[in-house]
Amino acid sequence: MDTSTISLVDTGFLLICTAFVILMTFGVAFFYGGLVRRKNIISMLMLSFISFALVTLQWTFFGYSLAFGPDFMGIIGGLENCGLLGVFADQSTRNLLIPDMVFMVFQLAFAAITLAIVTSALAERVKLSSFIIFGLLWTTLVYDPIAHWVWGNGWAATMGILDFAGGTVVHITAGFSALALVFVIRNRHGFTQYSMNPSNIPLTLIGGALLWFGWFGFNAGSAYAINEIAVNAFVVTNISAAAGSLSWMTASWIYGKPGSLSMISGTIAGLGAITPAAGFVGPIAAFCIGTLAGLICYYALMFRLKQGWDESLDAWAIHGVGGFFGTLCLGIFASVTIGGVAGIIEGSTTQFGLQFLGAGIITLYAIIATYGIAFFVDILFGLRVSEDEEYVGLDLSQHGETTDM
Amino acid sequence: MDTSTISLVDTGFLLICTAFVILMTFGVAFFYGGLVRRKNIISMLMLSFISFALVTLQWTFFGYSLAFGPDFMGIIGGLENCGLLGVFADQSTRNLLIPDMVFMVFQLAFAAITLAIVTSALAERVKLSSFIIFGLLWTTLVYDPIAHWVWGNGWAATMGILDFAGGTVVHITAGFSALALVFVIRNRHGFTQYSMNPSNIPLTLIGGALLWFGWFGFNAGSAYAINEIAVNAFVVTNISAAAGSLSWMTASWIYGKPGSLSMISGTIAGLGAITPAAGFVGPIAAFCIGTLAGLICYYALMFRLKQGWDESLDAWAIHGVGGFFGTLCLGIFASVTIGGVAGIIEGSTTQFGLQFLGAGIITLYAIIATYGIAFFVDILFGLRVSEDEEYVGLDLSQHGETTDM
Amino acid sequence: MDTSTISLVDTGFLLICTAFVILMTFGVAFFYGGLVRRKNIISMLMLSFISFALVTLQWTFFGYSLAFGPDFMGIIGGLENCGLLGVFADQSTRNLLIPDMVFMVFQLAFAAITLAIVTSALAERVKLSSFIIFGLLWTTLVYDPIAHWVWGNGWAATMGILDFAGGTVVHITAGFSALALVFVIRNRHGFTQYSMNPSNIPLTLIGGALLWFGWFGFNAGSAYAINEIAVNAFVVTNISAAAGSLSWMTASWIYGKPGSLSMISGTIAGLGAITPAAGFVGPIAAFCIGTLAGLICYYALMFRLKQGWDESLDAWAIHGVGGFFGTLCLGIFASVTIGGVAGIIEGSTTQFGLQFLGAGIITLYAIIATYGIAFFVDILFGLRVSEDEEYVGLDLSQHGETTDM
Amino acid sequence: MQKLEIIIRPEKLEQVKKGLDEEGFHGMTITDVKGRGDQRGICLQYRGKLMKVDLIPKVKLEMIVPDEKVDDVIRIIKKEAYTGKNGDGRIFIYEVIKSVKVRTGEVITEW
Amino acid sequence: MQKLEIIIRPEKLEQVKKGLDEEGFHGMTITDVKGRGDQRGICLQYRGKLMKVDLIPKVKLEMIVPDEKVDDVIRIIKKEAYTGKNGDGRIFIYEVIKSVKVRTGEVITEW
Amino acid sequence: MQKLEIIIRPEKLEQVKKGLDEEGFHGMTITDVKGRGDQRGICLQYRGKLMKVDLIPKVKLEMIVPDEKVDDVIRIIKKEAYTGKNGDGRIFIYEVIKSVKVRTGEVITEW
Ligand SMILES: Nc1ncnc2c1ncn2[C@@H]1O[C@H](COP(=O)(O)OP(=O)(O)O)[C@@H](O)[C@H]1O
Ligand SMILES: Nc1ncnc2c1ncn2[C@@H]1O[C@H](COP(=O)(O)OP(=O)(O)O)[C@@H](O)[C@H]1O
Ligand SMILES: Nc1ncnc2c1ncn2[C@@H]1O[C@H](COP(=O)(O)OP(=O)(O)O)[C@@H](O)[C@H]1O
Repeated sequence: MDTSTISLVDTGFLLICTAFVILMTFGVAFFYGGLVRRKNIISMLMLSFISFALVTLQWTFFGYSLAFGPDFMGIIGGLENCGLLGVFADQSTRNLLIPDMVFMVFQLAFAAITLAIVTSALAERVKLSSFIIFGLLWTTLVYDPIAHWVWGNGWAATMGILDFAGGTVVHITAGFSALALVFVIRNRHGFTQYSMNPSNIPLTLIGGALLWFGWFGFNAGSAYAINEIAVNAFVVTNISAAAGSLSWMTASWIYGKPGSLSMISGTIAGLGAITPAAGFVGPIAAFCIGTLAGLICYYALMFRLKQGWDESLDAWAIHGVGGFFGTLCLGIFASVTIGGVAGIIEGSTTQFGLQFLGAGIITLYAIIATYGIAFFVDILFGLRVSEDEEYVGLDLSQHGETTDM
Repeated sequence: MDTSTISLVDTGFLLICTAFVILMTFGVAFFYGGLVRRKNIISMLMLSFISFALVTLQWTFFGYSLAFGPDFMGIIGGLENCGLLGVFADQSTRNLLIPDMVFMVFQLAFAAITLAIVTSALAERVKLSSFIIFGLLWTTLVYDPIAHWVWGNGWAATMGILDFAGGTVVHITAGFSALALVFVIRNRHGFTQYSMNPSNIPLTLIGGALLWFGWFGFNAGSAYAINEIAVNAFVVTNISAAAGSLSWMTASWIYGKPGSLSMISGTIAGLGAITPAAGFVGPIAAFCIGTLAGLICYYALMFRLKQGWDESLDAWAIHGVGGFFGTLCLGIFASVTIGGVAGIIEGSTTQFGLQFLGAGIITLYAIIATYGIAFFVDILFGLRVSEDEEYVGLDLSQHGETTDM
Repeated sequence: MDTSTISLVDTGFLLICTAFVILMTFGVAFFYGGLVRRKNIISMLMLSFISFALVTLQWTFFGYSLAFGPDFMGIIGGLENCGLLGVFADQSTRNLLIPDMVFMVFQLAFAAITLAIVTSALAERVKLSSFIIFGLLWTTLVYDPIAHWVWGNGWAATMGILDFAGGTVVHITAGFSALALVFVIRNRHGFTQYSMNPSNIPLTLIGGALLWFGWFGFNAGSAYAINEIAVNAFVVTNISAAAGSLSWMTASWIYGKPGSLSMISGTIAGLGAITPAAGFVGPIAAFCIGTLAGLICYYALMFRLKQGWDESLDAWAIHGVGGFFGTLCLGIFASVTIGGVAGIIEGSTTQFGLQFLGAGIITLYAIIATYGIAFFVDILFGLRVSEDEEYVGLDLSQHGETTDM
Repeated sequence: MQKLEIIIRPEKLEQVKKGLDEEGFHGMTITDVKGRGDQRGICLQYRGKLMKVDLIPKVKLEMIVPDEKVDDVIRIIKKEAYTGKNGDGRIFIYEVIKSVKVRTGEVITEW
Repeated sequence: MQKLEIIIRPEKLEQVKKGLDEEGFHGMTITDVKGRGDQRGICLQYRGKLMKVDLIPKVKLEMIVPDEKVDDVIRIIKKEAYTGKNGDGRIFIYEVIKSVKVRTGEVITEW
Repeated sequence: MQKLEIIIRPEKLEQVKKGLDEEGFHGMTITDVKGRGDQRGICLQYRGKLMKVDLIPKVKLEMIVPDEKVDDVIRIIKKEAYTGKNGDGRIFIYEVIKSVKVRTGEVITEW
């Protein structure tokens, strides 16, 4: 190691955090898997596993280079780092205390989980081969540019738009892309006609637990070092998650019963919302952000149901809306003493304006680009299985497998 | 970071350990969830998740301050740190090498899991709203003071009573509180009349695996640094867990068949018992502690069954008895070369006497205070659901959800 | 800590990695548990849990000493470290930057998982008591010597045979031992006559996720320090896993449908194959190794099915063949700039020859010694349950438990 | 007194139950089953090859009703369980000799 | 030869089985079912509103016995499955035409 | 028209289905059940003590067939479900009054 540019302790910390974030993609698998009908559990699980494998290779061969290679006009990275060429395992060229290779693999985990979150909109009806094509295109044309804009010295970074750990890059991108997808792939047969109750809530809670756990790596790791920012991020992440869990649960209690899915959806809402702000706000702000995120995302879910949009597992309502809200919250609650940036509460509206602009443009881009890609894949290959295959279930029709569980 | 008081490597280590301990509360969820009847799985899972969310907020707003704020007469902490005011993310005021904020969040995980363990006594019959009230009161009035006494410069600490990682504060407190609760909430309908077999042993083993894994953070992290104490704690924790697994399994083999629940209960018994002593005893002592804990807790469970106490998931027999036994073991097996303290085997009975006194008083306090709180909550709000709700199952009656699994 | 020989940051890193590897043994439990019929799930889970507990004690009392005690003629370690005597928690006598005690517990996790992998061949028919005897003998007579030869200054190490993280010691040993076992314990009743479909694929995927996660500790930790080797190992491990997942899935797609079990088997194949080479090859080589491993192991599985060998859960086809292939790959793809060793591609065939020799001898030893031990245990105690017990299922007949799940 | 064994699509259960409720038919016993009819399940195209999925999940309702109510139940089922596609289900009808209520001990032979 | 279809509470299964064993009734087939009787399941109070939980889990025992033993079985069930509360269950009785034992090929028509 | 209630070993299901298919019997409803026959399940030795495992998992096939086909089905089952060991299963046969096809409304009384 070139210990003049590298800190060993930060490198070790980031490696562990990376493993945590990688576990989260599997967490998404279990979270989503428990929410579908039994005949589609295996299919739902596989979409996340495949997302992870696929993005790993894409990232290795060219995705990382597109996102973090030398900047081209603020829009996209160059191809210099394709095949991880010139990505050093023992030195840093990125002004960080960790080797470039560690940065690369940490970012890989983010790219992968984003695609996994998007599969919410494809639940119980996507054709596997088309998903693979869509996934490759989407990561390349939607995720990689957005990651470049915000974190790879692209236009958003240049303008000063901030996203601590992915509220914009990961959650807005995934959530609004999922929404756009629904308008191409359309609703599941029988949606709104008969109930499509989750078949395995314990599995969903296993996923939720892994997500909560992994999120510490996601947010604390995004400080790229062990320092007060990482410590703060760790603590506020937990507070927001807890606040979101209880506020969503309470909201649904008022209208009916406090289900476990309310609670765990609130957790993810709280986590998604604190993500962009975790390095900039303190504990009490985190409590406010989590509580509000739980409520807002709850109403977003109600709204989507009323619209009859079958964005089946609520990537939009939870990640999309939560991430958008959190990105704004950075502009509201940011505290100079914590992250060096002032929000509205400390009297400055500049950052809020920037956040709003950034989130807005990226939301639009995600929607339009995803719609385009999905439309194209649908025309050429068909995004959706046949009605009979859907009826029989994707486990059997796509994978030839079933589960007793 | 103020690197004159802070060690970065220890800070990073503690952050990771904290995530491990947080995962344990979910481990308790799955462990307990698999042990109840299918109609109550979701409810049982939720009790742990809610415990974690609830205690997170309680700890943030005032719990931490009560436990670890400036000492008031050895009994309780002051309110100076409410809302995490004055809890630094970048320096240490506690004579540790990690920032106060990291200490705070590590301790948060301990407070949360303790409440989760207590839910054993509430299994399959508690009213959700009353649990929330009870949980808040219990953490505030039982857990926080005890944590203060032992770890927050309270009277027990002053006297020299030792508890390395929570055998007293976590396991005795949780186990005996659970026992006391049973005498207020009383047995489940049909208890002793018909079998209430666990419905999902694989889920319990998932929980057990997460607990075993997380316990390394629990015990090694309790050294608050990477040093020989942490290394020793890590190793002896594992040995005691293994010894407990095999000894309980063997005991139940002698009387019948070696079930997986015998084995995994033995694991937790071994882990609970080594917890207070992990910084003070060596590998061979750990083997003895684990083996004996497995046997003693096994007989404790038999005893409770004979008494007809429906402490449903055995927090008392495993955590309570195991933690008590382990607290005494510190006084027996402690070795000067390892932790600087001598036990009976090295010829000194002083520490044993202290341990006995401390464990005794705290046991009594936990029983009496918990009984009082539960009694009060029961009178005012009713701790228990109606008989019909219990019959239908708490998943449906409290949460409006069901699971196929 | 004796900080003249010890690095705190590496010690902390290795402790965390050890916890990761310990989690993997439970990962094997869930992976295997989901693959058997419902009546044997608990039994299958327990075999791994018991393996871990058993090897923990064996290792503590004498296994570590046999494997890593002072070398005796290149064949076995001496008994000087029995009971962990002379294994320091605060200094290193092994030319590593971590205390001997940390090295001991990291290696313990490897010894334990190896036995757990072997249980594949015993699935759904082994007698519990005989397994315990077999397991003790096998770890002592097969695993410990092999670990000594390769990693404990034995003959293989002296000759220059390389195994970065256990492709030979763990995967070849486990896989070929499992194969040998089948010829003693023989096929399950009804094998090839009626389908024995996996009953709980989600559980298998939970296991797979934990394995993928833990493997980062397995391989990166095998650098015994935070350095460029660890970073490289982390990255290539992930790439090979992803490549294996997709290549096996594709292969099975060509002949039928792309099942989730194809995908996750490919993951393990990719992970097993990269293990011996992770410190010596770069990303592109890792992609090739993973891809080829997925294909080769797929055909190995087909081959075993055609032979009618009931090596039930494919430890041989995946770990054995994958590990063997990976051990050779080190001799093919090794790059001087990464690990200081040149493979065939860089023009040197020496290392390849050594690898072939080492893998060959160890394969033979594992097969012969395991066959002998199993034969002996079978004659004396009977390895297998009665036909009726097998029919009823091992959960009930061996453990007196059942699961709804 | 007759028993109707009614096999329907699981997703139609709610609707069928509602239809029955409205006309006062409450007593029923429900079992998860799998089944195939004469058209042998569902036939999927898979890369040019045919793949038969027989044994589709179904729900079996058993209802014991007085002789004169049998036709009412049949009518309701035919209406509520109907989609018009293969697999809509069947009703099989049997004679019941006697019915006993455990709680009251009441025995019904004519109903 | 008649078939008794016995629907009881799951938690009473052990006791019922024991009662049957004692009088020499061994053969039986058991299915997990859900059901509701005429009182339409269980009615819970929830914040002033009523909430019906119909389709409570039950266990169905099927027993084929000789005509003259039917009343013995009914008697045992009425005793062992009884709690006195709603939901204790029902027994429905059918005629069996013929029974074949696969292993021996033995056919019973009169029993 | 009669109903055959066929109880077999789960591991024989594939083979039985194949045998039925070959002779053109497609319609069937399948339920997972547990059962014991007169020999009261399986008896295991455990450290000198006996341990009874009753309630072994079985599969129940229900098939409604025309009267004249009943014997064909019995013959097939006796052949395909046979192992010769305890627990091979039973067939119980009942009279069906009427059958209704939900999709077409078609009613069959004589078959
Ligand atoms: N001959 C039969 N015997 C027993 N069950 C049958 C028979 N025919 C159909 N069924 C049951 O009825 C269900 C629906 O039958 P199906 O033929 O698919 O309906 P439809 O003919 O109206 O399309 C089947 O899944 C099966 O469970
Ligand atoms: N008319 C019916 N048809 C079919 N099954 C019935 C009928 N009435 C009751 N059952 C079955 O019997 C079970 C017990 O009936 P229930 O009415 O609750 O008993 P009780 O009247 O003794 O309280 C129900 O759950 C249901 O499975
Ligand atoms: N008298 C009975 N009533 C109901 N079901 C029965 C009866 N006898 C047997 N069965 C069912 O048939 C299955 C097979 O019966 P069994 O006696 O084991 O077969 P065999 O006598 O051919 O060995 C049992 O598991 C049970 O489900």
